Amino acid sequence: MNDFVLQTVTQILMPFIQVYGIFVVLNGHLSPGGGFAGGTILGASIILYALTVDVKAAEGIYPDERAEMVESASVLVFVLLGLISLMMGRNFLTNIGIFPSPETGTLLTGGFIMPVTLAIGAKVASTVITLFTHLFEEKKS
Amino acid sequence: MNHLPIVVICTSLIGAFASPVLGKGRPWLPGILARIIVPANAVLLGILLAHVGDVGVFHYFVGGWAPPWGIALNVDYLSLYMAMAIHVISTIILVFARGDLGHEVRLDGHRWYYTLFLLLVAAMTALAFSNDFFNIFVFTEVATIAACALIAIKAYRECVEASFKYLILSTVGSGFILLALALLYMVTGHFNLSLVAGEMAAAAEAYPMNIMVALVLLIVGFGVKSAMFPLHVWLPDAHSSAPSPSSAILSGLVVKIYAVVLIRVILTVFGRGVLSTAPIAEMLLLLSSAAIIGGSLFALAQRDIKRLLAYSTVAQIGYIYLGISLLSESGTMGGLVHIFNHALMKTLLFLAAGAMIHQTGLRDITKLSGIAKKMPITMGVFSIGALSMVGIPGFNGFISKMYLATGAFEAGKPAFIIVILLSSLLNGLYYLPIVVRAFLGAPDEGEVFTRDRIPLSMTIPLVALGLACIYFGLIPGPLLELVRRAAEHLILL
Amino acid sequence: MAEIFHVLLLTFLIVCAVAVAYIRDLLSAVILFAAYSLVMAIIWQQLDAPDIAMAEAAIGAGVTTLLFVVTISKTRRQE
Amino acid sequence: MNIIQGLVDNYFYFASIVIFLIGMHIMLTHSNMIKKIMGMNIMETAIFLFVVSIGYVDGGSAPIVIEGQTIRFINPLPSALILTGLVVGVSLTAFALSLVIELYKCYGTTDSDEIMAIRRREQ
Repeated sequence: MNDFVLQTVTQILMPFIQVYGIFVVLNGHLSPGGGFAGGTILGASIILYALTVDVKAAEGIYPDERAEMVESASVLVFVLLGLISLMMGRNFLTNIGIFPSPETGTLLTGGFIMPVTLAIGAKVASTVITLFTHLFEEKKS
Repeated sequence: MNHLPIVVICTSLIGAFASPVLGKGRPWLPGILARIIVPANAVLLGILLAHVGDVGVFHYFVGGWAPPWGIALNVDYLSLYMAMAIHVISTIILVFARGDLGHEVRLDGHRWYYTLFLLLVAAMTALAFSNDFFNIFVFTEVATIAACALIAIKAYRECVEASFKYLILSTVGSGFILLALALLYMVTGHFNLSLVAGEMAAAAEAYPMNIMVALVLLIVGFGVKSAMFPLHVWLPDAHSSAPSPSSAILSGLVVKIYAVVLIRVILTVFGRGVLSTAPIAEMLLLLSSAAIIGGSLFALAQRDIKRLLAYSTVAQIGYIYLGISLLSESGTMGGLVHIFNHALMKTLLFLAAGAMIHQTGLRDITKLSGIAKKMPITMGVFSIGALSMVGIPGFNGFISKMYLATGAFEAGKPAFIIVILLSSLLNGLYYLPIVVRAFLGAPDEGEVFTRDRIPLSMTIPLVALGLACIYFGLIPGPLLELVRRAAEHLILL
Repeated sequence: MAEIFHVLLLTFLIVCAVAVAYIRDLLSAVILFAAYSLVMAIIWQQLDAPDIAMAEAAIGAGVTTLLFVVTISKTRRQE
Repeated sequence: MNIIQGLVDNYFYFASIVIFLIGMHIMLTHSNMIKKIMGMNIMETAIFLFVVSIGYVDGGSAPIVIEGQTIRFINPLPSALILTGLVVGVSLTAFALSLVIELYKCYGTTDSDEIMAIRRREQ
């Protein structure tokens, strides 16, 4: 799609969409949203770029190997975080206060929830992009 | 010790998501990983079983939150029995897959195959342990997607089509399950099975309609997924077109875990009180009788060997539901023990069929005459499986049929003994000709069977399964003891 | 007042769903489906479930629609 | 009259059931597979609407804790269930669509009736 207006607007909007996505992911434990919604917004920004500007360039930003890596690693992070509490003698995924002095409404609270949300965000963003590229190209899914 | 159930689920998950990364460029590695993880988990479950024998059944609270806030795992004999069955059978299938997978799935797809396989094992184990409707819903979906993908991975068009059919019908089933959960949540205010069971009597008094609709929706939803008789239309296509190891796990384990979840929900959450207000158990009895007879009759008409086995699964699921809905102790035991016995037999038959297809490329049972001369071991264990299916004394199929018949007698419904006998006759009618033709028939002209032996990694699982069928037919004591405890747990509530 | 708004939104949903059922052009049906999802997101905001509203706006109206459009571009547009 | 009054009072339930039936109708009567998947999505969202409206409390607010306030929250558990359901729904949709593309490559059509006809002709 070689529409100048579309391309320019996309390029201007992309950083804002991504910052918003990261905000939603980071504030998952404080406000609505979280890993899933934020990850989708992040992924959608890349898809928008791929659709309006250039599919090949978007693939250069996020190649397939990296996507596979991120998808596996984020799930492993989730499970391993749960197993940390197991090693400390507590039940699976028990919330261990890794952030000191929790104060309602500040970012560094909620123990495991923020790292877990980050992992989910990475997983969802990368999955959304992979779904799109795999459907878009004549590739084995 | 108490953490073992979650460790088992997590190691499978870790294996599942590590294999695409590890298998990049090293297609053999994920298979080895899976063949280490699943048997190790089976050992861990054995330790857990011994531990439960010492301290009794318990609930495990994920995140340290007791219900109603947290998710609870239910570590009792039923869940342990199912988890053990899943891991033991999966181990054997994985060993078989080492030899067989290469010719059904392309090499670069192997890492994804093992990812899906381990994901399916993890989801099924979680379903066996879950004591929470939320968890049950999530893992039902995970298992469904993994199972659909395991069918479609072969990339033949029959597989893709079967997978699509399965996916659409399962989605309707999941929708019904979700609706049922919503209705239950509406009147009880909980998702935890034990807490819902506690509220059930009062809720059934106040909102009988909600409870009844939820019960029916659950039966239909899980019925679609576990191929209960009129809802089985997706099964023959899906199970016959999948790669043989996938067919074995789908037919041997996946449909049963949904049946077990449904049984657990019906008997422990709804309980006898609700069941007695409407003829639910009688309807299930009729449906399962229809499944036993209908599935066998359909199987009789098949010529494709894997399709025949798939229709036979429809009939055998009927046995499980028949045993449970008799609501007597022997009947429940018969249904439960048939889960493991049928898993052994059907895995054996599917794997043997897979070995035959691997060597000859033939799926038509009429063309397999004389094959026993070329593949004596494979055909020998196939015969063990077939005889066990028919229910010859000395094989494990006999044990479950005996308990089912006793259960029908105990429940005062001897009519169902006739159903069991009739189905044994029908089983004989479609299994024995294959065996007879294979051993006594002369090979068709123009059909030249290659003399290649199938690899050792395929023979060993087949022989192990055949020996297990005979072992559990002759010495069923320890298995029956475990099943008795599981059944007591179900029937007491 | 809120009730009237809710009823309007729900009516829109039903109309969209019926239209999806009867339109033969798949691309138009997908666009209608996107509108349906967006109205669904508003309904969820009205039902005080903001996290589902966000997820639905991003997923239902965004990603699902895109996946449908890509699939239609790979296959046939007419039913 | 009672029934109508009940429908008017619970208009969210009523609407969700209507949408559920429309979705199911699309799924069952259309032979085009993409339409079927759309029907599947509509059916799912109808169930989600039903579940969320169960958890809705009139006059409650979204469950976000703000220091020093105690107000009536709506029940967050159905919302969490539905969020999971959305995730599942989109993955099912994506998987089904990839299967549709695969089938289109094999048969050259996205219509399940035509695929059946092709298979019958080949047998």
